[in-house]
Amino acid sequence: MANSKTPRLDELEKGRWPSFVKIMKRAAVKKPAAGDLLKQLELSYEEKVGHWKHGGIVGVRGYGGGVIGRYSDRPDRFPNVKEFHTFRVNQPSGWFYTSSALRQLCDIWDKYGSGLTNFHGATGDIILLGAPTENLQPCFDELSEHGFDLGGSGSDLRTPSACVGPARCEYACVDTLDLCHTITQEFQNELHRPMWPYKFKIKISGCPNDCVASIARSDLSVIGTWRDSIQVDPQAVAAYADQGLDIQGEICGKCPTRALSWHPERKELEIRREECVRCMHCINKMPKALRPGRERGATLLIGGKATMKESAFLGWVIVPFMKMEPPYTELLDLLRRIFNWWDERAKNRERIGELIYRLGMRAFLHDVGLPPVPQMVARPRANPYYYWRPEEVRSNG
Amino acid sequence: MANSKTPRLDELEKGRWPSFVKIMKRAAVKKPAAGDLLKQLELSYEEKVGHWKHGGIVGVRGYGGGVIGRYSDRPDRFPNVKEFHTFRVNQPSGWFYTSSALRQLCDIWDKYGSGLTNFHGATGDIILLGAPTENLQPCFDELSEHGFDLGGSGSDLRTPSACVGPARCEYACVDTLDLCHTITQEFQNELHRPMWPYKFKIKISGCPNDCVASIARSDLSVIGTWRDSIQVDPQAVAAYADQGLDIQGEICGKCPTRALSWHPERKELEIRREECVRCMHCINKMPKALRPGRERGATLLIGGKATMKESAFLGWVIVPFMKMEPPYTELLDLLRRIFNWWDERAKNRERIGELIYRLGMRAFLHDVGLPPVPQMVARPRANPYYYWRPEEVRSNG
Amino acid sequence: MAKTDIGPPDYRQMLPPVVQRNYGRWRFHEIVRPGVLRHVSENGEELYTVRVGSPRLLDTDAIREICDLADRYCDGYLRFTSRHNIEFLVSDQSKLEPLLQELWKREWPVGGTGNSISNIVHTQGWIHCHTPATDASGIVKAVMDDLYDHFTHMDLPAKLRISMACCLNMCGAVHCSDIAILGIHRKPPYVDKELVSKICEIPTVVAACPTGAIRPNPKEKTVEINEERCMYCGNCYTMCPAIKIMNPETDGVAIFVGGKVSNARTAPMFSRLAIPFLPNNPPRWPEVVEAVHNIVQVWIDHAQKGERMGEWIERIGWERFFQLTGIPFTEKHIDDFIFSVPTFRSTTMFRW
Amino acid sequence: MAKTDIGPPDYRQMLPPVVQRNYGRWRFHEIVRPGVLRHVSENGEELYTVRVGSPRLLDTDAIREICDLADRYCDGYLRFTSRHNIEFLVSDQSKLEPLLQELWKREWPVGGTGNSISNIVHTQGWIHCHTPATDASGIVKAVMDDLYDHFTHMDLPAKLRISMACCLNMCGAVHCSDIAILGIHRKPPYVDKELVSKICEIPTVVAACPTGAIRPNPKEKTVEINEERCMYCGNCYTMCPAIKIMNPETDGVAIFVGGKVSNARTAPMFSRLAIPFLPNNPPRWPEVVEAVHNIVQVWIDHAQKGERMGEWIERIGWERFFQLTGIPFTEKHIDDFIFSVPTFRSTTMFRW
Ligand code: SRM
Ligand code: SRM
Ligand code: SRM
Ligand code: SRM
Ligand code: SF4
Ligand code: SF4
Ligand code: SF4
Ligand code: SF4
Ligand code: SF4
Ligand code: SF4
Ligand code: SF4
Ligand code: SF4
Repeated sequence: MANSKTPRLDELEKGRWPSFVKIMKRAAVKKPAAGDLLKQLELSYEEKVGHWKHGGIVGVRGYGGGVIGRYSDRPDRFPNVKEFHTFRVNQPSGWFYTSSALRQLCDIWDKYGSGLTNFHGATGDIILLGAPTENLQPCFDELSEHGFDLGGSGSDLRTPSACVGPARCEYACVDTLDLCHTITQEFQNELHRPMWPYKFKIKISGCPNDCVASIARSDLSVIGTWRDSIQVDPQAVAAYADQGLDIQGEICGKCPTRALSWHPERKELEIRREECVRCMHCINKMPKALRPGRERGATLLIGGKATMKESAFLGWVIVPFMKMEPPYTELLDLLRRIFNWWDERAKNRERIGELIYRLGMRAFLHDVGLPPVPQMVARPRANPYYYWRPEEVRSNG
Repeated sequence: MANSKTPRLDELEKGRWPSFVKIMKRAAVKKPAAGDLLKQLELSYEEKVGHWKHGGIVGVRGYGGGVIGRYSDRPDRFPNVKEFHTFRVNQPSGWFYTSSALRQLCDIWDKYGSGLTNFHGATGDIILLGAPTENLQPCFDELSEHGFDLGGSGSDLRTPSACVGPARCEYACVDTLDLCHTITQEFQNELHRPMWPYKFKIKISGCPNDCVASIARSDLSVIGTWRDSIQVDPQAVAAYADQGLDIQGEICGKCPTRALSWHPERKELEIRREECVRCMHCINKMPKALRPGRERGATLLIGGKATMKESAFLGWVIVPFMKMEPPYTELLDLLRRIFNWWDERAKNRERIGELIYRLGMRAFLHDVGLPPVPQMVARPRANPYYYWRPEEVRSNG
Repeated sequence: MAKTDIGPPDYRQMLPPVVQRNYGRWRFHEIVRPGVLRHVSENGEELYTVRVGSPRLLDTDAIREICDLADRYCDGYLRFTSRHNIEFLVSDQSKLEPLLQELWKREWPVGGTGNSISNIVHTQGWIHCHTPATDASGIVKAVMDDLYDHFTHMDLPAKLRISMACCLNMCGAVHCSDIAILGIHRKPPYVDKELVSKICEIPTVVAACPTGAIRPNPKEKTVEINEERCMYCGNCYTMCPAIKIMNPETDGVAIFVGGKVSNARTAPMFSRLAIPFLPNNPPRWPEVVEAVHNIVQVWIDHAQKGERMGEWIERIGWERFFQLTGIPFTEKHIDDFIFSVPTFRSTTMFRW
Repeated sequence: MAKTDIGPPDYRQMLPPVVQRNYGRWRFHEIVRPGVLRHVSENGEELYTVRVGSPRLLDTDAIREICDLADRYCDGYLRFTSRHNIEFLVSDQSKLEPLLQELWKREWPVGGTGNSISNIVHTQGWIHCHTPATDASGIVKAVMDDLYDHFTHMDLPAKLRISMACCLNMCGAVHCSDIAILGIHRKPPYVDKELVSKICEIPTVVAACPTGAIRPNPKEKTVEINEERCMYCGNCYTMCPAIKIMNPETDGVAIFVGGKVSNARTAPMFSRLAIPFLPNNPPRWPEVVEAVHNIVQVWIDHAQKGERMGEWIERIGWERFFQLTGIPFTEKHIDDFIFSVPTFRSTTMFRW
């Protein structure tokens, strides 16, 4: 250890959680780039500062996005990471893989890159971490040949992602995987060729549990829901009670709208459909007894994003309910109108949420043709500063 | 009726609620100004538009405020309200009167004005409604002679007001009337001579029921509260239960923090002091059994105001607890610091709440010397945009 | 010359002896009947308060009338409330019933306590102000005539506080009332350009606009209004009489609901837009009366015991409020001012 | 030339046969043990999922290793989760135990289901980004080592979701996590004036600043930063490499708490500032580990069953949260950005 070139990082080989340092060291044995990355990281740990230069523009032919350019600021010491660009490779919906597909990726990446990856990036892509400029095009060519394509980066549509949905979840109210795939295929051009004011993200969750955090991380969030009553299997309810579940306390007592009543004598759970706000709580706690209703679709929310620059936003309901069945024409059309509306009006680097904040929800709804409904607001405005279209004032006057 | 000159207003003589039209008509018999006011109002009812000109500057010697100038825009038709200025006469704390004081006011007002009044204006003043310019000074002289003085108007301290408090309310945690009187006397200059960026209002409620709506209507709101436990008379609690009050449902069930437990077997009400947020609910419902604690004082809130121009604000806690005992030095000193801070920084017509919004609560607290405490916020900031004073960064760095 | 800065009369001179003796020593109260409170002090003394509805606009005769009553039944003491009602302070129980009788004869309404509607806090309107979009006294009279029985009977789910302001300045606690009646303009003001250049300070006018709708026109020394941004608040008019905002054709009334001020049970809340516009229809504003009546009735029919308007709405959800009242939801209800974002629905939880 | 715009591989090719047969027909699930889910379909078929903690940064050997496991126990199928864990999809129950054995031998942690902490969603840090204020992988490793037992045991009051982002861009759902670890700068950036004039678009840089701290200096074709207004977000640096924000002396970490994303029981919530600053102390950031540990432990000790961090804090009040955790409350905790007002306490209701 005394002789280690990475005494600081070595500390991170200890402990029970899998060590990224061990992984990097293993990769370094095979790949000089991985080795230099490790050493540069050690330098960062020593100096407490990053050693990457401000990203440059690199890419593959025909695309404007999908590759993040990266250069070391100490190419003198770490020549093998002088250029260390990453690919964003579009994951299959739901992050399902066959081992053969993954091995294929590994083979390609061993050939052209550092051998290091992120499974996955925070947006959902496969991140292939670190290749020199000259390898970008051949690497992409080979990826493409084996059926992989790049995801988004820069001012374009970002790689959509979706929860596991109907593939393995009994709660899914929409076919998240199919929808994600359809949207991705439909907007390949928007995904690959940045020509918008800024990024645009779409994420799809099959139910209000929102297992891809779509409401927080996507400009357009699709969340499965239903319109009729929760389906109840009374015998299974009784069985939960028999097993000692405190239905009154843990289920009814935590229903946000007190839509549930428990009748212990009859072992019956009563659901007041019109009070249920489909929060999933009771279903989550009694999956064998309760299921979402039969009339299924999705709620659409707009504007979710991180903090830069006018605060983080959580998505805002713009369509309380939309049926979600192939070919998803209504949704795709709406998406196109939304893209256009934003594209025509936004300032440089203005997310759609910020644009709506600036121009007003009224303008957005009107222009994209969505009717205002109370489900869009937690509560109506408290101020009296609202606009009258000239034609309205004439007619009421 | 066919011949009535005020056919529209006559409709408002009907119905069971006392009619301001009847009152105006009675006044009109004695006072031509009241008569013209009635007629001008009828014209407004006909045309659906006001007939007062934009206020002018009128007043009494030595003061800048206390009189609202008002001129008819139809002096041709209503010569007696050509000039129709109002006095804002400072009410006694809590709006208590002897009949002799009121009769004195009536005598003076019959002499100089229209005979019409508002008991009271929305800020709390006695409003003497309508006098010609030439009568202003003599009327004021006589008011002053009989112990009355004017309230605020324009960019000055506005007439403070207070709930009935200890004079007739068992909930009062501070002496609202004395405090209101003290503040009013202390800041006579600020009240009478507008020299600030805008108005500043102070209102005082004896407890969180806030019967003068201070949190909504005053730049500085003083609301009585306590720090120890609610005082309980166990026998009186039991008596309420015996009389059939549903203590579990109506009291404990509506306590916002579930600080109360009802033990029906023992007829005992348990209060978890540290959970109680002093909302008054249980006390309101059981005034014979519960009372505010003994360690009393007030919470101070800043920034309350109506909607113009950056939204209405409800006051924000700046001092969770301050003892309120004569001579109220701590409060008066703080008020002075607040006035100065605002006066030095505010733009024209910028209320203190707006200034704090613009410069940040941090700046306000720091400059007036109040320590930040979590009671000031409903929740901490969600964004990461916070300031580091250079000296802090040096020491932590 | 008159003395200045003497301040208001000392309240202590105005307090009835029973109050002076028991100042700060009240022990509890009860509502004996609608409009009548009985406060009992530590040493057992009693004070009866009789609350009387007032139109607030009083002539000296009316004041003398209540002074007479105070002399006769209250040793000459009385007070007014923060909502402009009159309170007779009766220290001698035997005088209570006669006072009530006399008030009844004189048609002064007694009530406003407990779970009732109290007086409508209101403003000047066409009686004395220069910026109103409607009258105040007339609407108040018409609405109180309609809700009269809820003033004299404590038959509501909880207190009901209605306020009325005749323009967006909102003189009163309109922004935090169970129901707020608000005069509104709906057309951008007309700029008398020549006059502006003569009598107005351009920078002040520009700064007055909450929505940044006013651009200076330095060449002609006047201002221009961006009609797409103007929200008709009238603040520019306050700063500059040459900018006319009143418009008899298009002015009218909006209704906001669900505000409260007290900290009891729930934190204070703002009133929120329910009905964007009702026409100015003097003398009795039937549309306004009907709209308020409807909201009150739906609240009575659906609220739980003890639930203020806003508490009820927050429990059932605004979407349900619009459904139950039959009030249409429009783009105007969706906030687009500074603090809009926190009012948006950032959850999939809602009712159909 | 390579084909473009082919899009990602069709997910249908990647689904194990048991999923293909039961797609959309899952009936219920249960957590067999920490890290192991059992989903049962309408026709009774079962699928076992084994969730394995991943450092996310994987080399091709690691991927091949899990491919081997998938081949051996899952007919060659596997998936990753939205929090970057690995999920082995076991359709043959008899292979479950052997897989778990092998994972245990190979020191892959199994867990992250139910009331446990799952993987820490995180970002690039010093490994690949140009703007970080701290590293990501190192902190994540150190914190997960500390909380390891909460990953493998479902012993928490509710799910615990920690996220980490190395700068204010917040790549990830840091703004809505139970605990968020955030790299922050604390000094206004240094402007290399000459360079700015050469390589940056001034208007874009000026527009990038959330707080309006950047003034153009047209004379020298550069910009100036108002140090009183700068909140060190680094957005100007994103637009212009000549404005240096990284500072080894003063960069560090902040902790936000109480966010959530799901709509279960309560609406999604933002994470909120708990600890304004902790030093960058690589390689194991003991201050950060300790701070997170403390918050988690206080939550465990005080929350009710089923209460997420934010739900617990909202129930007990933030003032109590600061008290219980011993975290000092400072002026920094009080919002002063755009939507500050709704975060202020507009009620007298609070705990001492
Ligand atoms: C790789 C990734 C982090 C990771 O380690 O996983 C990433 C990395 C970067 N993000 Fe991000 N973001 C990544 C997901 C996110 C997310 C999460 C998400 O998409 O769900 C967010 C928050 C959600 C959102 O979009 O608001 C996110 C919010 C940002 C922002 C702030 C945007 C805002 O409006 O607030 C920036 C700044 C910018 O766009 O200039 C940014 C910028 C960047 C840049 C391009 C740096 C920059 O300033 O130009 C980073 C490149 C790092 C590098 O060298 O590789 N990144 N970024 C994620 C993309 C991987 C993928 O494609 O799967
Ligand atoms: C008389 C009175 C209404 C009434 O009928 O009771 C009143 C009348 C006027 N108010 Fe007011 N305000 C009156 C209490 C209020 C209140 C309530 C309060 O004080 O508790 C408010 C809301 C609280 C607040 O201050 O925010 C109030 C908020 C305004 C505003 C908006 C201020 C804001 O920051 O949003 C203005 C506009 C202005 O200042 O130019 C205003 C302006 C005015 C002016 C002076 C009109 C103007 O634009 O210059 C009105 C003169 C009417 C007249 O001709 O007599 N008045 N005004 C009230 C004062 C009587 C008194 O002294 O007792
Ligand atoms: C006389 C007056 C104070 C004054 O100095 O003038 C007053 C007096 C009392 N108030 Fe009040 N309140 C008075 C205005 C208010 C206001 C202000 C307003 O309406 O503009 C409020 C805030 C209203 C709001 O939240 O919007 C107010 C909120 C309360 C509450 C809390 C009600 C609630 O549950 O939200 C109580 C407690 C209760 O009634 O149980 C209360 C209780 C009381 C008690 C019971 C206090 C006591 O023990 O004496 C008094 C008799 C109440 C009654 O009428 O039943 N008082 N009270 C005011 C009478 C106005 C009127 O003529 O109707
Ligand atoms: C596999 C995964 C979806 C995917 O496509 O990858 C998934 C799968 C399941 N989620 Fe999830 N959730 C997954 C990420 C999420 C996220 C997103 C995140 O953490 O970034 C959330 C939102 C978190 C938040 O609110 O901050 C999420 C909030 C939930 C909830 C609501 C929890 C709550 O009470 O707030 C449930 C319901 C429950 O657990 O009772 C749920 C339930 C489930 C169920 C039980 C659904 C089912 O019946 O199959 C799955 C197993 C849960 C478990 O781990 O115990 N899932 N789930 C994700 C696993 C991530 C991981 O590796 O840990
Ligand atoms: S979001 Fe709903 S449907 Fe999707 S995985 Fe989570 S629980 Fe299942
Ligand atoms: S889904 Fe949520 S809101 Fe609906 S009944 Fe169940 S717990 Fe209540
Ligand atoms: S605010 Fe409190 S002390 Fe004052 S009158 Fe109302 S209930 Fe009594
Ligand atoms: S005063 Fe309010 S918070 Fe305190 S115990 Fe009573 S009901 Fe609960
Ligand atoms: S609300 Fe407007 S119109 Fe009415 S009195 Fe106040 S300022 Fe005048
Ligand atoms: S009326 Fe109000 S919004 Fe319209 S221009 Fe004037 S100040 Fe601006
Ligand atoms: S959070 Fe910041 S430093 Fe980290 S990857 Fe994202 S942009 Fe880069
Ligand atoms: S770091 Fe952020 S706040 Fe500071 S000058 Fe740059 S953009 Fe503005």
